[in-house]
Amino acid sequence: MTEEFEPTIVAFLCKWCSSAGSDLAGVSRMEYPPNVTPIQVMCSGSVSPLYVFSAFNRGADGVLVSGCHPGDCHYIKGNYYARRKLALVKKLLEYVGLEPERFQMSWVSAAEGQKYTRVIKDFVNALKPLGPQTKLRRNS
Amino acid sequence: MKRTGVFVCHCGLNIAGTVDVRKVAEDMAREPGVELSTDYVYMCSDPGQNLIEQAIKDKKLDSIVVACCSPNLHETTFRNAAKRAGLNSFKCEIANIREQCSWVHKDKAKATPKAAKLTKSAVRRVQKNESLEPLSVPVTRRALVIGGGIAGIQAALDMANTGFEVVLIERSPSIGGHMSQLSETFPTLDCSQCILTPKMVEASKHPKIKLMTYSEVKEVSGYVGNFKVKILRKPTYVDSAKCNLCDECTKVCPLVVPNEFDLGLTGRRAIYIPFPQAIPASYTLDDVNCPELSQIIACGKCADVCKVKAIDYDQKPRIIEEDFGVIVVATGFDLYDKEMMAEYGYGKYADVVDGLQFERMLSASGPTKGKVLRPSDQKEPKEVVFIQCSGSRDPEQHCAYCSKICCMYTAKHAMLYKHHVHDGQAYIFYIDIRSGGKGYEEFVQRAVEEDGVIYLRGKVSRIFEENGKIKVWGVDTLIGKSIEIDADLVVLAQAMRPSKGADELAKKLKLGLDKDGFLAEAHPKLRPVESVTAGMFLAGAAQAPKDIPEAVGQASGAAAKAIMILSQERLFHSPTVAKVVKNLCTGCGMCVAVCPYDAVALKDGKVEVNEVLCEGCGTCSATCLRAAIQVKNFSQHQVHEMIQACLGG
Amino acid sequence: MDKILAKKDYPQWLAKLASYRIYAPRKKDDVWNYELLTDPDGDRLEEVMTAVPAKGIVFPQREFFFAFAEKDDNGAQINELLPEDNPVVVFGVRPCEGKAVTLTDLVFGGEFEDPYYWRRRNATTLVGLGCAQPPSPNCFCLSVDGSPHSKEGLDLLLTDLGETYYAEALTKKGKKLVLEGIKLFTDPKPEDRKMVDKIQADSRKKIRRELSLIDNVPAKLKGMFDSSLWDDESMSCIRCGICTYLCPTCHCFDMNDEVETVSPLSGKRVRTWDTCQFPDFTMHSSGHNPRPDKASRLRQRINHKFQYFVEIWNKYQCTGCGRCISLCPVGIDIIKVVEKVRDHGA
Amino acid sequence: MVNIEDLKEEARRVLKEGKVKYIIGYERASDSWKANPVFLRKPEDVDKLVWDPTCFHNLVRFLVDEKRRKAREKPADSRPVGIVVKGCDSRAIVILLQEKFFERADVFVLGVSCESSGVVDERKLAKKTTGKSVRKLDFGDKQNFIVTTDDGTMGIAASEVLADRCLDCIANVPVVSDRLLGGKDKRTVARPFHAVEKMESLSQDERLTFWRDQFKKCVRCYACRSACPMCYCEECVVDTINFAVSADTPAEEKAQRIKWLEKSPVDSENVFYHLVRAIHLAGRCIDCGECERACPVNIPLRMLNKKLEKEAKELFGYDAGFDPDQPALISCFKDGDPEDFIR
Repeated sequence: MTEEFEPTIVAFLCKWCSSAGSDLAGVSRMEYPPNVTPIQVMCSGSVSPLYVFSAFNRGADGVLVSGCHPGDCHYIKGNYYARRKLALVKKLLEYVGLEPERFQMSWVSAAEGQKYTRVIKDFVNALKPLGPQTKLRRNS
Repeated sequence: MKRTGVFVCHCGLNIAGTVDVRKVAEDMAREPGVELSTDYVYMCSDPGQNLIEQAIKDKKLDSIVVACCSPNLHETTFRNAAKRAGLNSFKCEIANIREQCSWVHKDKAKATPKAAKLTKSAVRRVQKNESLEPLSVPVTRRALVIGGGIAGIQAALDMANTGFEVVLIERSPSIGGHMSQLSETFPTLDCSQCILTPKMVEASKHPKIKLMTYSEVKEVSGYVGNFKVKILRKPTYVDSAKCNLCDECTKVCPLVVPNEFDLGLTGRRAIYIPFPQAIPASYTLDDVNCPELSQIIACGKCADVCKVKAIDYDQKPRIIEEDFGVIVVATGFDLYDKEMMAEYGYGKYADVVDGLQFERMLSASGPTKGKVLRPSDQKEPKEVVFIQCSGSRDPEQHCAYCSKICCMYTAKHAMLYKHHVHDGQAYIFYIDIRSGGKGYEEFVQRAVEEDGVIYLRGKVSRIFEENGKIKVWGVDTLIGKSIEIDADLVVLAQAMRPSKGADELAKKLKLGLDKDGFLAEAHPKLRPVESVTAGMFLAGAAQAPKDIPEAVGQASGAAAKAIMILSQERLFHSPTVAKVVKNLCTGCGMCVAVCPYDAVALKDGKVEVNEVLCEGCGTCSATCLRAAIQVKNFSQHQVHEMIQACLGG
Repeated sequence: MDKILAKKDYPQWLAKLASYRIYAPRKKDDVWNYELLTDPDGDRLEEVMTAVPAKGIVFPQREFFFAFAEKDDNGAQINELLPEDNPVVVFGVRPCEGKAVTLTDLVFGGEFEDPYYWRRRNATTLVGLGCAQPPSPNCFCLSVDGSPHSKEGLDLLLTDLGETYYAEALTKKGKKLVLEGIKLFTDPKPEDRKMVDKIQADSRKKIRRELSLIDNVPAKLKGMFDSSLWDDESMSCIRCGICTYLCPTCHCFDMNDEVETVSPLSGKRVRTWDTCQFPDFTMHSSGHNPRPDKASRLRQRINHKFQYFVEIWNKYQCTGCGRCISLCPVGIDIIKVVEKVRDHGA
Repeated sequence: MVNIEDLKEEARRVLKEGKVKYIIGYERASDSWKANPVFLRKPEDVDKLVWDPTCFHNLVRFLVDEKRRKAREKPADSRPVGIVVKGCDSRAIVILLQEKFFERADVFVLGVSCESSGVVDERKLAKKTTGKSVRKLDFGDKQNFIVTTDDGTMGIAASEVLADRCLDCIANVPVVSDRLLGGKDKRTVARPFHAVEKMESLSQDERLTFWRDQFKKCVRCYACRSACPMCYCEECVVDTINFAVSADTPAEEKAQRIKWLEKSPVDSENVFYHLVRAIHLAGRCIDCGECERACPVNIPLRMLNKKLEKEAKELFGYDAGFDPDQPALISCFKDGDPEDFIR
């Protein structure tokens, strides 16, 4: 039987909630697939649309941006700005024909190791049937 | 060429168990600019740190990456190690290959490449890090405490007793807060005022504490260690220096309005002292109600009768500006609005009262001089129904949260009621009894056993008046039958809300609010008394419902945290702050708009960063259309490289 | 070798050219461009001016030079990536574009031969289609030593005689192409030739735009480097690359390493078109920019075409196709600019 | 319809009075039926001014150059620059004011109302006049243009040759001006986003194929960017070939330049460029359509910008280019912003 497709995912995790949440998942030894390589950012508000486009351009099969729940932002409102910017990014990507599943956003708090695990599992499962992302990737 | 060192930690088997650490180290050795790459069983151990320090010296490394546990744990450890070896501490980055890799994966074949990517990404980042020195700012060694309740008083005293100047501001005419309204306090039943007033006096007489009652915060600017606060001092129209408290003025004042202190159970004049033990003990003429000041009629009676000419209708509000290093916010609580509890006839029937009103009815200094007499006809109620969770734990209709203290004070109410009315009967409708706390459970038991309080588990379905009685219909879910009580008095354990106006204050202070409007702490577990804004601390019920000992404890905690700052000559602030690329900036001001700390401002056509205000969140850099503002050591260039690394490129 | 081809047989001729990659003008979203032909069936030639000139086929906007890869032993591996040289034929080439190719030949040939360019160039057969009607209202080939039926640079010239094409094979490549489908061709009758001559004569009259008496321009330009004329003429320029990217004679290029992976290092050295109209064109790493503003960039464009090129090759680097005029978003008109130079100080 | 003489008179007056540095307007291009931008410095130049359906350029673009030129001027002439703007163009001025690119006092705005008409789409007109070569195009009555070709003049239904942007226009009357010429009746458009909605109704694969084919055509001449008044960055973040370095740019700053994408006009890089361009215009594009008009290979760029305009409106109730005091789309938020896409 053929090797199952393993998507490569870049995840931008805010330091205070989502990255801490993923640490908690680790401390609690919750298992999830290794397809995601996280980049810790200070705040989801600091994730520029360019990061998302660039990740896809460099061959990511999926991109995740995760921050604090509304109201919980360590920087008071960064996640609200992220929500706005990235809503536009998502709409735009889908508009030009990228599968909606490929770009995801989530709120994961420092206490939600469980949720982080679920987010990753679901993301990986959603991407597997899609196969490699070729629409925005460089064909080097 | 860069000279980066990579140190991969086994963490015993915690990492090495699922990650081939040697392989990771070997891969990193091939990375451009990596001078040395090695692994060790416990990097955080002394030998481990020594290994790093030695390598930095021997190999003349200009940056290092430690691939180990979460940066939250050992980043400081390794940055200090780097520093000891003569490297700038910001030339050290952590790759989290434990919490984010080895602990969450099982398949070594897959976990190892991921660990390699994580480390590679850190290498790319650190190679573009600048050497930075912490920013240092002088500290104004004075504290502002907002709110003169028990929490505010306690925090003020603790800081003052440590030797720091404190300004304690309170928006009402007297300090004391809600605690001054209480009769006795659970579980010890000692008289509230008897334990509070000594503290009020101490605060008012304290050489280091400047009391500002009848005052409000108008505007706050600056940053930790250096806040500038504009304070509005409302006019009392009474010169307390001249006033001899003869009380003639209240006798002649023609106007009676509900007395806030007694929650409207009694009246007061337009010129008044809130309560006998009020501090400062001076009169306040409330300009909203005073006919003279509100210019309804020329009255002037109080001025005429005042022999010492203490009344001064021409007093004007004053705004003063003061400098502080820290701010403690203790704005307390209010009870859930009457209007909201219409279903319990609250506000409709005189004999449906809330907990605080009942406290006043029990209080020796209260409207009924300590006798329990119901408001409608001043008769002694024989059947009293207490309803817990009135507005609490009801996400659909009211507040989702538990107000925490109601179980206890309701038990106290019932108990005290019995002590006043021996032949009376107290019923308590409850959902659960939450009596966690020293001596609390025993206290509740005592109410049941010694005072025959009847606890009914269930909610009240209907309350209405019928020939002089308050009919209470409910269900006892334990025995599963409906219950009707002809009560003389109903006491609602109203939910606790953040005090009115706390939200505007939060805006002025740039504090976060939680979903219920209470002030948000920096971390729910690890930083419960710090706010999200550096240099501002939280005390008392402003942060969440809590009882007196908790409030006092938190106040002392906040004070201690504040003292940590006040006790220093200078403060150090992380230098990983935003920085402007001048010749790309067009001065559109979009970053200015998004900065939560007002750290960026426009100056002749370009933006400038106030580094001490900046917390380095980077939202500005993602908002800027031209990458003209970047966070030091987290530039878009670095992220760009990290993205590539994470994708194996 | 002159021949006649019935228009209806044109598709069959294409069909015979299986060994070639065939390009011809195609219309997409109201824009004509040379496209690779997949299905010649029922195909017909259009007398049109494409947006992107045929130069892109011999001098692509992006081409590889070599691939580089870091080896485990820290050595590097370099593979030259020469373009394929399987034969290519381009149909419907405007005579002015044929002429343009003779100019790029000069640049990429001579003392240093550009192997990448010549591999494609030698493999390419250009089949021109004479202009009975000027394909653009801004055609002015006559003014720059060209003509609507110029044979320069073409391997084969077709002239539309209504039902048939009059085919003149001008080079070996051209002959070869005819021979591939020789059965489809007949020999021309004398009147065919006459008709061709008439069409060609008439077509010259139909050209509307003219840039006359410019012999003095190269000399004039020498003295006008600092003239304020450049400021005035460039006021409305928006600094896009249309006039140069889409010019059949512009040939400036840029070289970049397209890095695919940083470690181990791998990627390709690529050549892409570049244009003097972009702010960074020949900018120095010091930050010094020899052409800091759009005035100096317009000057560069005109000087290159009407002074420098003339000085070196004694030809104008302009074939009068009019693309830069028609496609300029703000209507900057090279004819007007050069006339102003011509009349400057007169 | 705007009476050109009124426009000329106004222009002549302000030039005479020396009120303005110069005036940016439209003139008839010699040897072409189209209008070109013109820069009028002397009162007598004013006779060149024209106003017809070929005045499609958004002249606000030139205020960007003006700012750069002004920076080099010494002594700087601080007088305002006069400029002729259509409704759509005027919204560009609003955006530049919102972004503090210049002050209101730096421009003297001569607003011209398109009333119920607008500017022509050359390609549409070409189809209507095949074989004939157009000499001149004028506004006729409300519904018609008058086109003059070699073989005489004829009326032509405006609706058939109007640029799409004009058919979707929501600002036929300038929203900011010092002098406003022409009718002030605002036009309403039933479905300004019909084209986008049509695109949205396609399947994801159809959309992909559509845009891939479009971006394939891109030659990266950057005409779309160059024609856009909002694309005034000293250095475009996606344009790795354009370093806004000066002699005093520090080395580490040069080193911070990121090569987000390659210069090569290949699919992945072209789509990257157009995505970033679109996202950077979110809440800023005012649909003057110049990007699309300038494109030599006819990529329907409006369809990208319009999509984000639609989302801004539907998701955040945001309209660009009407209020210079409102915050930029992405530098503000509402607590209730939609987050149904967030897990």
